[in-house]
Amino acid sequence: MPAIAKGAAIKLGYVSPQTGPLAAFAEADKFIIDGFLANTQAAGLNFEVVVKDSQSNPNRAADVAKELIVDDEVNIVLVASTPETTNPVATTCEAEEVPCISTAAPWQPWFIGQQANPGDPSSWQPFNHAFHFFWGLEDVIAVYTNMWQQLETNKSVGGLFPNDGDGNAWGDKAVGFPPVLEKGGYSLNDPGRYQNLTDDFSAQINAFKSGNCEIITGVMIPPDFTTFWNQAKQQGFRPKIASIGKAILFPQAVEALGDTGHNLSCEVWWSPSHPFKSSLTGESAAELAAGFSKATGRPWTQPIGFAHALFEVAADVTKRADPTDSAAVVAAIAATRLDTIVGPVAWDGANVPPFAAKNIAKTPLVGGQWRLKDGGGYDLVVVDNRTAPVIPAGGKMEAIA
Amino acid sequence: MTHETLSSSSSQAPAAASAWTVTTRNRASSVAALLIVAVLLAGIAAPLFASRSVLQDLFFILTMLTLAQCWNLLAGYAGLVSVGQQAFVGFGAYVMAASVALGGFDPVVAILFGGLAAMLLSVPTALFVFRLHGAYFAIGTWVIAEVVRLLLAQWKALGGGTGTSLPTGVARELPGVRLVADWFGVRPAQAADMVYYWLALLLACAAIGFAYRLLRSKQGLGLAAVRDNGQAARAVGIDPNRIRFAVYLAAAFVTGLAGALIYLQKARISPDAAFSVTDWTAYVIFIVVIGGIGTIEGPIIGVVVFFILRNLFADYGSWYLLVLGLLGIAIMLFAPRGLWGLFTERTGIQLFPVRRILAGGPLTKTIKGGPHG
Amino acid sequence: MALLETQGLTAFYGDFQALFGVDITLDAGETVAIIGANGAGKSTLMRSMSGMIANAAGQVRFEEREIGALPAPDVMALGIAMVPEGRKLFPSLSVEENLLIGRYGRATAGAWSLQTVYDLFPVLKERRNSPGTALSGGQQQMVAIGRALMSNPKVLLCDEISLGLAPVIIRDIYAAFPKIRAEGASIVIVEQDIGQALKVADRLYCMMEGRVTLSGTPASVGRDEIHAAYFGAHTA
Amino acid sequence: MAILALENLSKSFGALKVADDVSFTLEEGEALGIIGPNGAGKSSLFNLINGNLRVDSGRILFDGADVTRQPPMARCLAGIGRTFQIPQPFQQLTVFENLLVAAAYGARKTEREVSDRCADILVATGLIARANQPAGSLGLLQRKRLELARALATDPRVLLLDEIAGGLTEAECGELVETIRSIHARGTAIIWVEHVLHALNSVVSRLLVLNFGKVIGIGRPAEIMESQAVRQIYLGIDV
Amino acid sequence: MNWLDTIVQGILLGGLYALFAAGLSLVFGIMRLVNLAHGDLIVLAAFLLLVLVSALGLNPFVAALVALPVMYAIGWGLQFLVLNRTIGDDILPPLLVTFGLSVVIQNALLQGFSADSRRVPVGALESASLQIGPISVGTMPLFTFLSAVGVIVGLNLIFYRTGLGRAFRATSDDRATAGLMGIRADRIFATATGLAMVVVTIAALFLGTRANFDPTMGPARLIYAFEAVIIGGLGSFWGTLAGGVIIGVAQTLGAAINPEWQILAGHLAFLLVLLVRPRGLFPRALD
Ligand SMILES: Nc1ncnc2c1ncn2[C@@H]1O[C@H](COP(=O)(O)OP(=O)(O)OP(=O)(O)O)[C@@H](O)[C@H]1O
Ligand SMILES: Nc1ncnc2c1ncn2[C@@H]1O[C@H](COP(=O)(O)OP(=O)(O)OP(=O)(O)O)[C@@H](O)[C@H]1O
Ligand SMILES: [Mg+2]
Ligand SMILES: [Mg+2]
Repeated sequence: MPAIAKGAAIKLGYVSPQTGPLAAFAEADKFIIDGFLANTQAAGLNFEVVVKDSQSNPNRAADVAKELIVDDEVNIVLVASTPETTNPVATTCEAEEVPCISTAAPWQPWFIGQQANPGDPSSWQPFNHAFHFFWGLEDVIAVYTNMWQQLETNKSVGGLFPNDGDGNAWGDKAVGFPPVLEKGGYSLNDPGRYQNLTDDFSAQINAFKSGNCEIITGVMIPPDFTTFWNQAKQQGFRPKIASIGKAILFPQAVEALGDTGHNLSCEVWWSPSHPFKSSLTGESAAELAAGFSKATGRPWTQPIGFAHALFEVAADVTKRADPTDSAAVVAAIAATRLDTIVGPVAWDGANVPPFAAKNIAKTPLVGGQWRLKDGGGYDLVVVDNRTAPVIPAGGKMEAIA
Repeated sequence: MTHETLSSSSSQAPAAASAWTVTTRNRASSVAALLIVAVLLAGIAAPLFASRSVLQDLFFILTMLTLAQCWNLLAGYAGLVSVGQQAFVGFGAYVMAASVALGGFDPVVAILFGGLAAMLLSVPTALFVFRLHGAYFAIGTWVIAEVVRLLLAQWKALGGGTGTSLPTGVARELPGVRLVADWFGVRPAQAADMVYYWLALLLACAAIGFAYRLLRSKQGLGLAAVRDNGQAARAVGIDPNRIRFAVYLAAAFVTGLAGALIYLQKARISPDAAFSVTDWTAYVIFIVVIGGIGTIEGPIIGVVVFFILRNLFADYGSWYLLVLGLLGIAIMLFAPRGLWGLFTERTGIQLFPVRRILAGGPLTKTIKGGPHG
Repeated sequence: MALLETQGLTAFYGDFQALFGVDITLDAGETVAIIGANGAGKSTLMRSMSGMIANAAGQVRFEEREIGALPAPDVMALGIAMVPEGRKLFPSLSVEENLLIGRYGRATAGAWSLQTVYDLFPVLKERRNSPGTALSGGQQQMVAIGRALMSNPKVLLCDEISLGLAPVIIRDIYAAFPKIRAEGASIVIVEQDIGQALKVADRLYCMMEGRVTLSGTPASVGRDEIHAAYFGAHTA
Repeated sequence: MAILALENLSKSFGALKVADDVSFTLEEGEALGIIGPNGAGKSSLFNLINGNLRVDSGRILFDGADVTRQPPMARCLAGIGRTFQIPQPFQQLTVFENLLVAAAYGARKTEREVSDRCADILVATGLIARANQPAGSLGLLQRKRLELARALATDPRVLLLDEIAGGLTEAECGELVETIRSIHARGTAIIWVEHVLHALNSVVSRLLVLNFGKVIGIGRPAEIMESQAVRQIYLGIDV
Repeated sequence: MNWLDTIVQGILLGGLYALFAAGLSLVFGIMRLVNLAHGDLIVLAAFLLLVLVSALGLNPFVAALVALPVMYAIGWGLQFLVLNRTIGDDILPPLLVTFGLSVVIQNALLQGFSADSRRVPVGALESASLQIGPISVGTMPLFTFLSAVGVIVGLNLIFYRTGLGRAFRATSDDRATAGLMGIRADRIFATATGLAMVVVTIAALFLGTRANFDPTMGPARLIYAFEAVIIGGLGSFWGTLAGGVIIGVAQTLGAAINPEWQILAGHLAFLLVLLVRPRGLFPRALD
């Protein structure tokens, strides 16, 4: 372990949206980083983490990434949560030739979104310094269709994709939902990309009604989904299934729907029932979640596991390479084979198309449904694990009343 | 009050003509001219001794200063309070990105394209918003910027709403980067920073120089007249729209250049970022007003204050913005003419004087008081 | 007993001193004229008395009460109404609303009401619904006077009341003065037209460069004296 | 030859006619006075002549050319200068700069070329002591002088004066009359709207009476002042 | 009957925008104050409602009644203590101060309530609807629209039929001269802003029950509110309602063609109206 031999601290830079509209994603950052530092210190390792806030603003994200590299001279940049933060940071690291590990954004918006011409796959280039671990659209599609198969439907799907990083990727005619759904025998009714913070979804509702859609899917921000869902009810549109990304990721968002959140379904990246352990602390997923709730008094959320895993990977990489030698660090990242709290992470190209094989590592994904608890509040129950059987299912898919 | 007929003036006798002198210069401004030259030389040489992080800060300061001077030209001199300058930042940036990423142009050429495109955009924009006045104008420009943002968010080849990154090698293709890297023996990324910095310095100096020249010209005086009273300006032969149009176009051009340069340096562009009303207009307004609107010096002071605040508080999350907001309110309430205004009121010093002072004749004896009377 | 009086009144615009210790008095039922060359400080004096500008030093007393520190609305509520220089009608209010707004801060009952103001200036009744500023200058001056009367003031301050008016209207307006006085208001007028001023005033003050240089009754002061007071002894 | 000719000019605001078939000509170098009750449409007539208001019908000829559709700045450049009844100074510019800008644009010259003339005009209009102060700090009457000075600076061939003598003392009024006379003596044609009749009549050679937008009389001042209509509607002298 | 439905939904949406805009219109019309914090004030009011509903267990409509005087007081104080100092011919000082205020409110709410998106629950009313012929009209959207009409009628009465309204207009024309009429301009302005905050509270009620809100979502709606005010013409409340409806209908029609055009269509409608009528549909006679 060369760095420690020298006695100098290993400097990690970390960027996440701690304030602004995406702040919920970074809610656990302080808890995770405190835990990480305490743990590594106990193990005799000398880490320093420089934390920067992207303020949910892509301009700011690029600026702070530059600051980390130029002012703080960090050895590795870590970045998490939504393309609005991960992409500018990764782009900056790539230009500055500084190793970057990124997570918590589906890999297509991350990878394709950083290409000079996203519309032309033949022009896409792999990155030399930026690496990303998370799942991809193919996973969420598989999870959703698996869930849908559990119920009897007419296979007519309504799509709600906004014109943002996630929405464009999900709705993409080549790499998004449309081709896969078609293959699976589903018909997709996609009225088009709407802008975020839209106040009226009657156009979509009319389209879904006339297309007789029994399934609704999409990747929406919470206010938009609430607007849509209410308006749908008011207009008498009642699908059997609604599988929505992003909007119902956090329990608070589901609770904001009142009783109408029951049996909404979503992808599950991580939960306390995931059977994985931290390579740093040995804690189980359940223990990590409980620790967070205890320390902050807030319910667990999915990004916690990924924030933790990000630091696991960083710790692992610095064990295997001199942190001051960026080429060595990059090589070490590429060679990672680590079992983390979100599952195994390895940039081995498994289940990734060749163009992205170098930079993308995939983590398991399952499907879940929000169930109204007796005393109020919601539970997220894993209802489909065919994509990752190691993760236990807690129930079966149910239709919305 | 002695009465005199106009006959002497009508003949324009040379003797009478030599009795009067008109100056704008004062002692402070002559000293300032020296100071400015010194600062400029130091600025040009800065990359030789400053660290990368300082260069980046300076790049930020200089580009914001350019934007601030442009906005000041519009609001402070032409009375055009635009809340839509982000349209030109974003459009310039997008055209630059398209030229580089899709057209394969040289980045410096692409910056010029960005500026020209912003100027082109400003023509129809001006035709529309010049029919509006005051707050209507402000909101009109804002809406147009939104429209441009929404339209560019449909440009799928540049990533739609997601945005896109410039090709990774672009910084290294910047003319001179390789040369600088070789000469100074630095990494290409650092050499690129140096070139960006010089471009930003050039742009900022050009913006200030242009503004100052304009203000000291007949057109500058006409602009002030139009701002003060459009109807009276027309009655003395000034065409308000023509003069404003010219300024609007020029400001759009420079703003577009600045936008293109900023995003070339950031290497990543998305509609929400490039058309951010907060980053490219609200902060710019903040800078100008804090420093002192309607002066060349104001934006310079303002940008420095803004930069210091940003660095002091940036790591305090939402507290930073909270403090920034409170400070903006406080300065506006207690020093409405900005920090520079406060300073000139006390001292009478102006680094870039534009006021035409009449002297000579009977005036030499009777006139008292500072430049503001 | 003086109804309204100033003592040692001093006022500034920024660094520029516009009044230097002005003393004037207005007795109940009296009409006082203030004359002087332009820039002498007449309007400034009126503004000081009506609370529009703050006095740097000195006193303004109304009914034995110090009012120098009061802002304009409070002064108005006590019964001092002003017809400002340049009419200053409200463009978004109709003629009638312009009149009605005159009693916003002081709705005392008295001789003056919409009806009596319309009687005084019949042309206003015809244009009662048009915007105040769509009137000609003279009509606007009538509205401005009517507006001040609507509060049934004890003191009416009129600044340059005949400025820009056709002779027939000046005549009408000055013809209204006896009526205004008869209804119980004391009047201070600022007037350049010395002839007019001397006709209606009980007493007059002449100002020059921020100071009162002459005072007396129309009968007691001669034209030469006034001329001297205007331009100072050296040019007299 | 007529420098300015108005042909059947009409203008109304809704039901209110401010110019009703107005026709008259102004000879080169002539001084014409306009009187009329308040609201007769005198200032509106100026606004029509200088282009601030658009005519409803009729034509305006300046120096033989039809300027009816031209914007105010073009008419100023052609040689129509005016003052505003309610002064409209460029508040933040100094008094001198007010003149400078008017002269530079209105006479299409460079600042340098016009600066001496501007200074001389300031002397002639008694504003020289205020030359370097912001116009916003002037009192009302000084603003009126500035109006005159600024209009002069544009080097007009026809000068429209809207009530600039109101509120002057006798002596000041005399000075003003002298100034206007000397402007007139240089060959500038003048139209002067004024209620101060003795001043007006000591300058103008013809007088035009306007009432409800209609020309009800035009002729030598003495004749006009004696006419019954003027005595009734304007002077208020009962006959 | 899709077109009819689209238009009806657009009109209802316009009601919401008009409600956002009405308070702005009042403040803008009287003080020429471009209040960039208006959207944030609506969000602030929504959080106030949320607190009242969740902490005291009040029905949202009752909570709104409780919140009205509180918001009135906040508006009054804000205007009296802060904004009054910025009012003048220049539109910049208020622009900057309210922008600062917007930043302050957002971040203070973030500190206090975190970035979570919240909602004021109204139970079954949320998804209730009326079937009118072939069209189903949401009960809450209908309420929203009717409230907007009510607010507009009320503001019109106050503005054009009362002494207070005259004082509003007089002060808006000329502060100094209004003082001579016995009008205390600073209090009149404070009253106007207080009144605007009452409207803001009503807007917040319908915003908070309609969809999620979080501390940062104010500015996104602000631009529509401004558009509604300007389309309508300065000082015309009915114009503001018309403006809101025009934007709402343009948005739903645009979305019916393609959701990509939804927001764009609203903006384009705004630009189109101004192209034809630069001072809005119903401008006041003199401005
Ligand atoms: N707002 C102001 N700012 C600065 N100076 C002012 C202001 N108003 C008036 N003055 C100056 O104060 C002096 C007195 O002005 P004031 O208006 O009281 O004179 P006045 O006697 O009413 O003259 P006029 O006959 O022109 O109305 C003048 O020299 C004038 O220039
Ligand atoms: N913009 C306008 N809109 C409507 N009416 C107007 C407008 N401007 C002027 N008027 C009306 O036109 C008539 C003529 O006004 P104008 O100002 O021309 O009168 P004037 O002869 O100059 O009067 P004065 O001697 O009082 O200045 C007046 O009744 C006035 O109310
Ligand atoms: Mg005066
Ligand atoms: Mg007139």
